[in-house]
Amino acid sequence: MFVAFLKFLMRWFQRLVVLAALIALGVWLFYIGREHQIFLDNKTLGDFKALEQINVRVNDSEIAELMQRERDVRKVVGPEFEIKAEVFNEDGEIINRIAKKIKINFSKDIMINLPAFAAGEENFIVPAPR
Amino acid sequence: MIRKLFDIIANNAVPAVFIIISAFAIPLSGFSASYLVQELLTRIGRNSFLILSLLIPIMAGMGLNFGMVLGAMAGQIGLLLICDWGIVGIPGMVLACLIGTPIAIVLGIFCGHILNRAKGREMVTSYILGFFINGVYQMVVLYLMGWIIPITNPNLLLSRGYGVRNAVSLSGIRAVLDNLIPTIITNPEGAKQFLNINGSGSFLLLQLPFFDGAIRLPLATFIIIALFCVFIIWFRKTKLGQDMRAIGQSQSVADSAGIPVNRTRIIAIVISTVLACYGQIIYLQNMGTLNTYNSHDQAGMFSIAALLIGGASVSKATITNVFVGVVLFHLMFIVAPMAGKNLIGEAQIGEYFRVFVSYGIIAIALVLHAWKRNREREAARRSLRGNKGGNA
Amino acid sequence: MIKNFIKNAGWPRIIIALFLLALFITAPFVGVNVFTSFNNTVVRFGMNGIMVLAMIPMVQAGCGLNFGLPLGIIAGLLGATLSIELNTEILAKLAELGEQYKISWLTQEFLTTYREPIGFASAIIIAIPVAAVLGWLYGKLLNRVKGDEMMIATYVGFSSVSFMCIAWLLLPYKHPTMVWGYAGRGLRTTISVEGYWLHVLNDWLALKFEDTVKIGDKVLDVNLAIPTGMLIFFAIIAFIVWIFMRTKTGTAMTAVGSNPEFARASGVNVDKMRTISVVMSTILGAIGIIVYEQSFGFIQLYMGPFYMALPAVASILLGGASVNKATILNVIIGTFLFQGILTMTPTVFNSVFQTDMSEVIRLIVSNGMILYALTRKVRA
Amino acid sequence: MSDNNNAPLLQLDHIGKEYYGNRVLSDISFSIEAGEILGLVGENGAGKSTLLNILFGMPVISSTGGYEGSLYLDGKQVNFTSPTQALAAGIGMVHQEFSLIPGFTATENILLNREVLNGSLMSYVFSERVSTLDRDAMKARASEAIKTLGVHISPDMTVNEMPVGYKQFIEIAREIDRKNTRLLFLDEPTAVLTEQEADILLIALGKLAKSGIAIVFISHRLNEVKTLCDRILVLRDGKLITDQKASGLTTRQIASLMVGRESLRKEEPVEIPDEPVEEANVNDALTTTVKKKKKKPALKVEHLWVDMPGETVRDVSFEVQKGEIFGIGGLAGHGKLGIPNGIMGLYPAGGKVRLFGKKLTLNRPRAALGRKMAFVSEDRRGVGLLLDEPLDWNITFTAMQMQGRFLIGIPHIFQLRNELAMAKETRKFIESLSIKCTGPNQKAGELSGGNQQKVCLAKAFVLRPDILLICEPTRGIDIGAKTLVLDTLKEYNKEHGTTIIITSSELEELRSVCDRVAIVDEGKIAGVLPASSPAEEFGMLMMGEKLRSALAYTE
Repeated sequence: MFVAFLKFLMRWFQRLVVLAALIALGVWLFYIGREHQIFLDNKTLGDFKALEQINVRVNDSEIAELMQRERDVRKVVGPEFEIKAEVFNEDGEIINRIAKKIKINFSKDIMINLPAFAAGEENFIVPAPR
Repeated sequence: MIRKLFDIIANNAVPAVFIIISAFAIPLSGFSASYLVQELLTRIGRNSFLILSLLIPIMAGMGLNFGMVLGAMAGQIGLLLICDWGIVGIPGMVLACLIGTPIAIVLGIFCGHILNRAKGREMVTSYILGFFINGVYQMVVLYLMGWIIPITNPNLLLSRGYGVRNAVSLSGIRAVLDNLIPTIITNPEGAKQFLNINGSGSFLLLQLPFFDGAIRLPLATFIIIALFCVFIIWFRKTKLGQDMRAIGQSQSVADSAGIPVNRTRIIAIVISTVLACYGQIIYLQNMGTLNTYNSHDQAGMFSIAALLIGGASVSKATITNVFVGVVLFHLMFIVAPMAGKNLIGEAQIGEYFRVFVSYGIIAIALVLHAWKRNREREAARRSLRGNKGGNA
Repeated sequence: MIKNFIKNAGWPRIIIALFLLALFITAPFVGVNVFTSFNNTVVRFGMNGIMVLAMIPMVQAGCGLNFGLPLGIIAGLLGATLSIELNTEILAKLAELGEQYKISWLTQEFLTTYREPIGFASAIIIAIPVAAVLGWLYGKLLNRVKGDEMMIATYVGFSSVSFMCIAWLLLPYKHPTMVWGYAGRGLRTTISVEGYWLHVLNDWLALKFEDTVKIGDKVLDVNLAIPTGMLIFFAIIAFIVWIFMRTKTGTAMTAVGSNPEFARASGVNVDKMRTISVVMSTILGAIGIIVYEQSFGFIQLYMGPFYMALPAVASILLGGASVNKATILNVIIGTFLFQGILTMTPTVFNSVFQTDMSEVIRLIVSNGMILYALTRKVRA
Repeated sequence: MSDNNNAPLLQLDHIGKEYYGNRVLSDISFSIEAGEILGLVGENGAGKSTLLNILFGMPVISSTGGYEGSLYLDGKQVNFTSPTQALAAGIGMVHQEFSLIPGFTATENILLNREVLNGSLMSYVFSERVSTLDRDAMKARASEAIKTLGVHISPDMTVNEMPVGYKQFIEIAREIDRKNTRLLFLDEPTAVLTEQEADILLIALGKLAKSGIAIVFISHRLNEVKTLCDRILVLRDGKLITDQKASGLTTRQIASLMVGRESLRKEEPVEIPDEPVEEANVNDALTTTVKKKKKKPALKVEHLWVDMPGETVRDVSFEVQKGEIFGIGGLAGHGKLGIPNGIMGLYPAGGKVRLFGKKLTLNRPRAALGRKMAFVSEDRRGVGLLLDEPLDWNITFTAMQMQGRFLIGIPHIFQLRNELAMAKETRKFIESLSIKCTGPNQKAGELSGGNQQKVCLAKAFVLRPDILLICEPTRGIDIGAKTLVLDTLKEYNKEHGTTIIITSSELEELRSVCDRVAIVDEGKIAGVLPASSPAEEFGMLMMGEKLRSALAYTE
C-alpha cells in the first residue's frame, strides 16, 4: 500500500519535473529565438550632440551609414548582439572605433542613441519608438 | 485463385487508377521532369507529417480522424503567438510546437470523450466536431485575440484593434526547417556550375549522374519525417500499439481481456491530434503564410484524400500508403490545372477536377469500406452454418 | 415535471431557445427594430423551411440525417437554370398547345401575365424528375452501406457539388444572362432571377404594413412584408409530407426507421422504403432550393450548395428531432429558432458589441446541435 | 481463523440470487478441491449461467442487487465485483462464445493484455504500455501453453484461418497461460468440436487437473461429463439436485435428474396439468398420428436448413397436423429457434416447406405472411415490437401492410391509415388479453415484458392466421403472465382450430400445452414424442441420445 503510494508520488514527481523542464525549454526558446528591432538613432540626446557620420554594423548585418539626425533599424535574433561603430568627422576621417556586446534579454525592441553610445556613456539605450 | 487475384486488383485499384490518370496528364501538362520532382519533394516534405498523423486512430479502429483539424488549429494558435512575440527560426518553430501541444492534448481528450459517446459513427462525429471546434477557434482568434489574449503586433491584428487578420505572414519561420540543411540535388555538370556561382561551403550537394536540372531537397524535414516513421513502427511494437490493434479488431474482446478500451481510444486520438498539430506547423513553415481561417480546413480533407489515394482504407493504413498517396495525389494536383488548360483551354476545369477527385475518392473509399464490412458480416453469418449444412 | 421537460428537450435546445428569447428581449433596448427582425425571421423561415422538411423522410426511414442534401439542391439548380434557359421556348410551346387544343384560357395574354409563375413552376417541374433519378441512385447506394449513411451522404453531397462545378462550366447553356459575358459559355457563379421569377411566392398575397409605433419615447418605423404566398406554399408542401407519412407507404416507412427487423418480419420491403424516402428527400431538397432562390433573388452555382445541408440538419435537430425520429412540428419549431438566431444575432450583437459574431455563433450553434444529437444513444 | 491448508479451494455457502423478484438460484452449497474435475449439468434456465456470473464477478450481478450467501476461496471469504478481481484471484473462464481477436495470431490471443514486455526507460517515465513486446518470449510461452493441451497449433497462425476446434483450444490455452490460474470454468467447451478434438481436449483437461488445477466442466454431452468428471452436480430450477461421485451415476440417471419432475411431484403445484387433460392430449396425439395417413398435413417440412446465427438448422423434417399444437424443444443453440424463423423467411433458409400441400416460397417474409401464417418472435424487443411507436401501430401494422386492413382510401393508389379502426381493434385486445397499459397510444417500449408479449400475440391474432408460429412465448415474463399467455394459446387453438407451433426452452411448458413435442439436437430433429411421454425420454433426446421409441414418431 505504502509502496504503491510512493510509486504514485514518484511518478507524479517525475511528471512535474518533465513539465518544469518543458516550461524551462519554452522560456529558453523564447529567450534565444526572439527577434528584436534595433533602432539606430543619430540624434542629439541631452548633452550628446548628433554625430557628423557614424557607420554602424549590428552582428553581421549590412552597415548602416547614418548622417546627422538620421535613423535606421536592424533586426537581430537572440538575447545578445554585437555592435561595431565607426565615427567620422567632417572630413570623413575615422575618429573613433567602438565595439560592444549588448544584452537585451527579454525586452523586445530597443533604440540606441548613437551619440551617447559613441561617447562611451552607459545610458545609451532608450525606448523604441512605437 | 482467381478470387485472390481479383482481391489484389481490388485492393490496389485506387492507386492504379491514379497512376493511369497521371500517365495521361503529365505529358498533357508539359511540365519538365525536374520541375515535377522539385514540386513533389517540396510537397512530400510539406504534407507527409500531417498524413502520418492519421495512422494511429485507424489502427485503433476509429476510422479516418476527421478531427485532425483540431490539432491543426492548435498548431496555428502556437504559430500566431510566436509571430506576435517575434520568435523566429528553429526556436520559433519548436516554441510553437510547445505551445500547441497542451492545446492539442486538451482538444484531443475532448474529442476522444465525444467519440466514445458516439461509437460506430466516429467519422461523421469527428467531422462535425471539426466544424464545432472551428467555431470556437474563430471565436478565440477573431474576438478574443487582441482583447483578452494579448496580441500587440499590429501586423497581426485587424485594423479594428482586435482579432487576427485573414492572412498572416510567417516570414520569421518561413522554410527554416526545409533550409536547415540546405541540400541541392543535381548532376555533376550542374554541380560544377553551382559551385562556380555560389562558392562551396554552405550547401550540401548530392550528385546524381543522370539527373537533369537542379532541385532543392528539404533534407531536415525529411529527416523529421523519417524519425516519425520510425516512431510509428516502434509504436506498433509497443504494448499500447498492440492494445490499439486489439481494440481496432474487436472492442468487446479487448474489453473482456481487461484492456481499458475507452481510455486507449482517447490516447489514440490525443496522439493523432498532437501529431497533426506538429504536422500543421511543418506545413505552414513551408508555405510561409497562414490563412488564419482556412488553412486547417483544407489540411484535413487533403490529408485524408491523399491517404486514401495511397491505397489505404478506413480500417487499414500503412506508411507506404502515406507516401504513395502523397506522391500520386500531389502529382495530380500539380498536373491537373495545366492539363485541363491544355486539353480544354480552361484551367478552372482542372482546379475543379482536383477538388472533385479529393471528395470523390473519400466518398468511394467510405462506400467500399461500408460495403465490404456489410458483406463480411454476411459471410461471417453464413460460415456459422459450418460444413455440415444440408443444402444438398 | 420540469425535470422531465428538460430531459425530453435536452439542455442544448433549452439553452439555445433561452438565448433567442434573450436576444428578442434585449433587442428593443439596444435600438434594434424588433418588427423588422421578426419579419426577416419569417421570410427566412419560408425560404429554408422546405429544405428542412426534406430531412423528414430519411430520418423517419432510418437513413439518418440527410447530409447529402446538396444532391437534391443540384437537381433544383438544374431545374432553375433550365427554366431560365428555355423560358421563351416553354412559353412558345404553351401558346402553341393552347391554340392546337383550343384551350380557351391558355392565351397569349394569360402567358404574359403569368410569365413568372409559369417560369417558377417549370423550374420545379424540370427539377422533380432529375431529383427523382438522382435520389433513386443515391438511395440504392445508401442501401448498400447501411450503418454508415451519414458520412457517405456527406461526401456524396460534396463530390456531386464539385462534379457539377465542372458541369456548369461545360454544359451548353447559351442564355446571355447566365453565361460569362467574355467567354460566351460557362455559367456565372451567381445568376439573378430578376425578370424571371423573383419573389413570385413572396409577393403573392403578401401582407404589407407601413406605420410608425411609439414605444416609450422612441418612434419605430414598422415596415412589414409578410410573404404569405411563400408560407402557404410551405404549408402545402408540409401538408403533403404530413399526409404521406399517414399513408400505408408512409406508415411502413416509419416502421422501417423505428425497427427495420420488425418491418421486415411484417412483410415490408425495407430497402424499397428506404429508397422511396431518399427520393422524397431529394425531391424536397430540389423544390426547397428553388423556393429559396425566388426569395433570395439569385441562383448560386458552383460551391454555393456545398454547406447547405448543415443548416437544414441543425434546424431540424434544434426543433427536437433525433437522428431517427422527426415530425413536421420539429421542422417548424427548429427552422424558426435557427433562422431567428441567424437574423437576431448580427443585429443585436452589432448594436451591443459593435461587431458581427453571427458567423461564429452559427457555427457553434448548428454544429453543437448536430454533435449533441450524434452523441446520444439511439436505441437501447 | 480456519486452517487454510485444509480449507477447500472454493466453497459456496448457501448461494442464492433473485432477478427483479424472479428467483433463479436458491441455496446452492458445494465445494471444490484442487485438482478436482466437477461436472455441472442442467437444462437451460436451470441457473448455470447465473452461478457462473456470480463466481466470476460479472457486473450483471452487482447491478441487480448482488447475491445471497457467501463464497470462500482458500477458506477466506471473497466477493468479486468485477471479472478482473476473479481473474486476479486465479479463477479462469472459457466462455461459450469465442472471445478471440480474429486478425491476431494464436500467440497474440493467448497473451492478450498479458504480453511479455521489454523494459525500457520510456516505460519508467510514462507507463508500461509504451514498452515494446518481446515477441520471442511471447511465442515461447504460447507454445508451452498449447503444448500442455497436447495439440499442435502453430503459434503464428492467425485465428481467422483456424478451424473452429482450434479456436477453442486457444481459448483454453489462454486461461492456462495465466500463471496463477487454479480454478478453471469451461462452459460447453466441446459443443463446437469434432469427436476427435473433443477427445484430445478431455485428455488435456485430465492432465491439467493432475497438475493441480481444479476444473468445473459444463456440458450437455453427458457421456463426456461422465468420463471426465470426478463429481457431478445437477442443477434444476435454481436448486442443486444432486452432488455425487460420477462413478455412481448412469447417463440415463443424470438425464432424468436434469429434466425429471417425477421426483418433485409432491412439491409442484404450479404447472403440472391435471391428469385427465394429459390423458386427453395423449389420445389426441395418438389419434392424429393414426389419422396422419388420410389427412394432408397443415405444414410439411423437408430437409430444411436455416442460417440463423447461434441457432443453425442443418437438416430438419417434420409434419404438423391441422388443428394441432406442436412443440419444438431442445437446448439453446441447437437450432430450435431457427426452424420457425427460417420458415417465416427471416433468415436465409433452404429445403422444402409445404403448407396445406402447396409449396411455400422461403426467404420472403411476405410470402409466408401472405399464406396466412403468423409469427411471434423470440426477440421481442429486436424483431417483435416497434418500441418507439404506440400499441395500435404494433398490433395492426402487419395486418395493415399484408392484408390492407385499417386503411381508408382507394387501394393501391391512395390509402391513409384509419387511426380510429386501429385504436378500436387495439382496445379490443387490451381488454381480451388484459394488457396493462394507459391505452392504445402508449409506446410499446414502456410496457412490462409480459404485457409486451401479449401485444406480440395480439399482433399475430389480428392476422387471423391458419398457422401460428410462436417462439419462446414465456421467456422473461412473470408467472402470472406465463399462465395467461399459455391459456390464451390453448383457447385460441380450441376456438379457431388454428394450428400452433410453439418453440420453447422450457420442456415442462411444452409438455403441458402441446399435443406432440419434437426435440432438436445439433440442428437436427432428435425425435418427436407425444407430450405424455416420460420427461426422462425427452431429456435423453436433448442430450443427443437416440431413442428407438421416439424415432417411430419422427417418421
